[in-house]
Amino acid sequence: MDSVTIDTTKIKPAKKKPETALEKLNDTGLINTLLAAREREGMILFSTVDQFINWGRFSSLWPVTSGLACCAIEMMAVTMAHHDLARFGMEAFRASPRQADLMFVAGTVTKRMAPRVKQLYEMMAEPKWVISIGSCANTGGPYIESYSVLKGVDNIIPVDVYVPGCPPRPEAWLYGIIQLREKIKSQGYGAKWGLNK
Amino acid sequence: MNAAEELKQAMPAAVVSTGMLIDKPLAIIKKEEILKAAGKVKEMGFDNLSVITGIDYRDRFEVIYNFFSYKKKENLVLKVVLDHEAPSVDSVASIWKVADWLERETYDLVGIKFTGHPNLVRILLPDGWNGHPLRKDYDMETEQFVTMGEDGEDIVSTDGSNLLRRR
Amino acid sequence: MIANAYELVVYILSAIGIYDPINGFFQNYGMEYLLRIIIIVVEIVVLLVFVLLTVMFLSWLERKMFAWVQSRYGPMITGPHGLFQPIADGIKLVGKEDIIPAGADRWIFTLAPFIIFVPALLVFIPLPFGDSLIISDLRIGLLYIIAISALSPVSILLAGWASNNKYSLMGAMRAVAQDISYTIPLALAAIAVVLYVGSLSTVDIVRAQEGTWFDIIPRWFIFVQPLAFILFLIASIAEMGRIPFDFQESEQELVAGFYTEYSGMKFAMYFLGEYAHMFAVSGVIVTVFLGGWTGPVLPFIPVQITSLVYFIIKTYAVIFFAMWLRDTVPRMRIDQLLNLGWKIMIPLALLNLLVTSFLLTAGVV
Amino acid sequence: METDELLLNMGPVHPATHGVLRFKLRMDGEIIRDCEIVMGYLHRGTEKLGEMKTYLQFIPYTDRLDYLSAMPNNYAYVKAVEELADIEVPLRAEYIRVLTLELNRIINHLVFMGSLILDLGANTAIMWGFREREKALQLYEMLCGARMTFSYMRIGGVREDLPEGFIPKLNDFIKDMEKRIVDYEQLINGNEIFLLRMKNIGVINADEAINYGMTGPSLRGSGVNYDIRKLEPYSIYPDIDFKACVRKECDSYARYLVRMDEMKESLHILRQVADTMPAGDIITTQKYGIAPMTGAPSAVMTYFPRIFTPPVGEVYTRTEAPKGELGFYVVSDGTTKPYRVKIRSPSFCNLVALPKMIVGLKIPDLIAAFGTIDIVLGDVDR
Repeated sequence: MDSVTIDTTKIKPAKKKPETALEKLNDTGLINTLLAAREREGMILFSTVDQFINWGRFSSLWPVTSGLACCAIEMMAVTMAHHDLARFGMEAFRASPRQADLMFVAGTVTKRMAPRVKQLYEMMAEPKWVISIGSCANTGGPYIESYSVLKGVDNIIPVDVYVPGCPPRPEAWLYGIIQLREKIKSQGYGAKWGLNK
Repeated sequence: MNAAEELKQAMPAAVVSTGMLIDKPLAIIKKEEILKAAGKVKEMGFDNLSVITGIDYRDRFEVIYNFFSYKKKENLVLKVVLDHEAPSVDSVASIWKVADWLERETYDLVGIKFTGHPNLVRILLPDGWNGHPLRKDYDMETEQFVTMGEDGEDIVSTDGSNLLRRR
Repeated sequence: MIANAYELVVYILSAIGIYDPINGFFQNYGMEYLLRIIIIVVEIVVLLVFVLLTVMFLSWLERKMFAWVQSRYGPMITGPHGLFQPIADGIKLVGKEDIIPAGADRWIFTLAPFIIFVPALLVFIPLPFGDSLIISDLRIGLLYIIAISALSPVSILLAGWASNNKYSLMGAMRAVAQDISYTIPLALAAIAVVLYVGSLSTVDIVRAQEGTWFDIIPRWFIFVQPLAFILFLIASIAEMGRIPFDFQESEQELVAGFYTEYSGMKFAMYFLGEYAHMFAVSGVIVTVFLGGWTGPVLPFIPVQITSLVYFIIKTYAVIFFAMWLRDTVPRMRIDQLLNLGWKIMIPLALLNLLVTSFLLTAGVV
Repeated sequence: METDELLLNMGPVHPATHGVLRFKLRMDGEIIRDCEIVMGYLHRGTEKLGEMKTYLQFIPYTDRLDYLSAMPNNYAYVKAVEELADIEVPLRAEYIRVLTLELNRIINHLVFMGSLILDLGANTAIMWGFREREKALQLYEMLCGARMTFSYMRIGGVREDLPEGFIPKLNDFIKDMEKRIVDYEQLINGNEIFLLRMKNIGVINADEAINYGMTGPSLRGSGVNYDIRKLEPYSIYPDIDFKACVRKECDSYARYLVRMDEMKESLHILRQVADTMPAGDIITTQKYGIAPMTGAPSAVMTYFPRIFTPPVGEVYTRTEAPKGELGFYVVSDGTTKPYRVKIRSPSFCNLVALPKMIVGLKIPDLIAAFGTIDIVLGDVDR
């Protein structure tokens, strides 16, 4: 019986390694998103702008430094050398919520902490996203019977991605982050502003 | 002769009985004498107050003090029995600084009043929380919510409409 | 002799034979000054683009270096080795909501980022990027640079005051205390060099460092004035506001210091201003102590190009040092820093000045 | 000129409070005049849950008290229940327990070192600390499959036996770690700025420290030669050669050094345990067990009843957790659930002394002194 540990730094997409400069550029996803937009929407200019803005947004998700409980230690582990959140450009943890785009609700949200979490969310500048990490933040988890624990952070703030686990392994965090990136890709802010009608 | 019996010899009026708590000497102290007994315990060399525990036995409360002596490397447990109606006992915070918080915690969760405590307010739960959770008759059904006031103070109510999201 | 970039442009245009026709065209309408203005505006735009690109590259380099020191990869996914990361950050920051907190002084809050961003760019005017690659060779170039850099605490104080946030205010107070106590040793250390050269002009200072001793040691002022160099370097890092002297931000103490309340584009301006300042200060260190653009002259390549390359290499070496420092050492305490500034660095700088002027008067050097 | 005191609120969301603690500071400029600590933002009602769960079900909750060192929490709880029910633990189980406890001590101190130095503004040491932590966590994953919340201890023993190849991997880790500790010391101990920030900051002398209820490495940094593993030896500690690490300087730097020394001592213990690991059962077959079924993969279920009723009584046990004295006061009324579980958490009691340490100093000193008493909010608020 041996342990199974996954070195996430070695996980690569199955496709072949980009070699030429063009392939490397292609690999960034920028051109793909632009081309996909072109195929889907024809030559609508604003749609492409939309995709471009979304590319900027999902490539530069700065999380706010707010750990609540056990999961916060795994948040540290994710940012550290072994799992290295910086590959996504996300190592720029901002201590001030004003400059952050993403909030990890990492840990148990108690009744006493709930208004603070809500205020922290409200202090963040739009556009903003929330990832609920761990069973406690998702539903209350092991503490669901407790008198002082909020049963799910989605009771107070909207949540984009839920990551289960107690606490979730760093690989699960990375998967949650990738899911959020996918979600942002499909969001149409141009549509929201009424640009690409 | 263990420390509990030593204490009984020194203060026969204060100690109700002595015994053992598994391997630690135990002395049951009269409620009124706890401050004096604690002073004596400190004189005997028990410089570390490990923990203060409050237990709700439905018909009575017990407050338990665990002491340890770094000099003599001995344990001692003191126990005080309180009535269930209005449990209150003298504070030992003047002797051990750590008792300040331990007593506040016991007050917060079990609801035992420590007379003479410098600042007996809730420590873990917000001010205004209804009931003491570690009592056996604590109402687990009513959900209480906390909202934040202007200066960051906690406001407790059973109405969570300000906090919860409308869905 | 070409003195500055304007003359260089004129020289190039004349060399390929189109300056006279263009000039004649403007002269017909009696508007020679218009050509002059156009050339200068183009120069400035080129400089601006260059500085902004450098700043973006620096922010990428900083994150990458940070990662290398910590045995990580750093940004990898956005572009080849994460090279497009600053672009993505820029796009995102432009698209962020611009929050002005309740209780903030709206006008000053909006004004403050500009006040830090504009001086950070103004510093580049008398900075010689290479032989004749200078916007304007001011006769008081060094004084101008020190004076303009000293404007940044004004912006920081305004930002900290206007934010209506205690952390911002404390960060601003620290920044002002720090800047005042470090501009003095900075200036004193520079004066020693100025005494030696006899001119405040940055070009003169670089020209004084041309040539070598014994055909091997370059005549850089780092060898003439080692103490002044060390003082200048420490004071510069304090001016840049970087670890170990980053009290204005000091994330673990004051959340984000004076720009705690800033979001979106205004935050981006502080962000860019910080890196532009870092580039400028490193450029000044190179100009004053590391020989500026000087270096071995290569055949067949115009001296303007080689000198630019030398300047950039030296500047990046200084920036590399500052980044390396950031990755390695902890932050000092504000009072320890002020002690260092007032009780050690200023007396040492004065002593250095005394010895230098004595030696100069005695004619030893 | 009129001056006024500044009321500064740090937390509950602040980068340097290690979670959700809140300081209310009365400041005179940069100087702290008064410090009030507000806690409870992570109060999850663990003690009440203890009364609602069976003895075995409560073990996972102990993981989440001090989530940096879950194993000592597990151990302190099962030790209390074992003392209450008078259960004899097999020798191999005790060895495995001590092995996991000491490994966890190393992990805890690595995170302590990293986050302390991160709080002081240097960013690299935490990466180094977490690099080695990751290696230690891989050992734990071999053992029980979890990274942080292990729930590995069982009443009367441990959950799983050591997997094949565990001891060689542990030996590799020990060898590697010995070199790394030297690296850390080279990176940190000689750094002039680090010394400036740590020396003579947060001074508390031995008598005061005892009176304020400090325990563990924080107390040993004040020159009190005490270690529960030595004073009231439990498990197999009497048979093991190690020393309590004590420093006399009473300041932040001493508290930091004590923990660095403890890492070395823990490695020393680990080596002894790994060399002398006996064979035998991993969970008791004594009183509550039924006949042992060797080779069964889910051995616990067969060895030890899920519903377990200790005799009526009460017990207080204390163990030396990485952060200090961790005690459990368990009261049994003869049913399947504890009547009362009281947790004496080291972080809570160590925090009492913080205002005493930092009044008159500055905010950066608060951060440094706070970092060196090494608290975890799950342990403070429970």
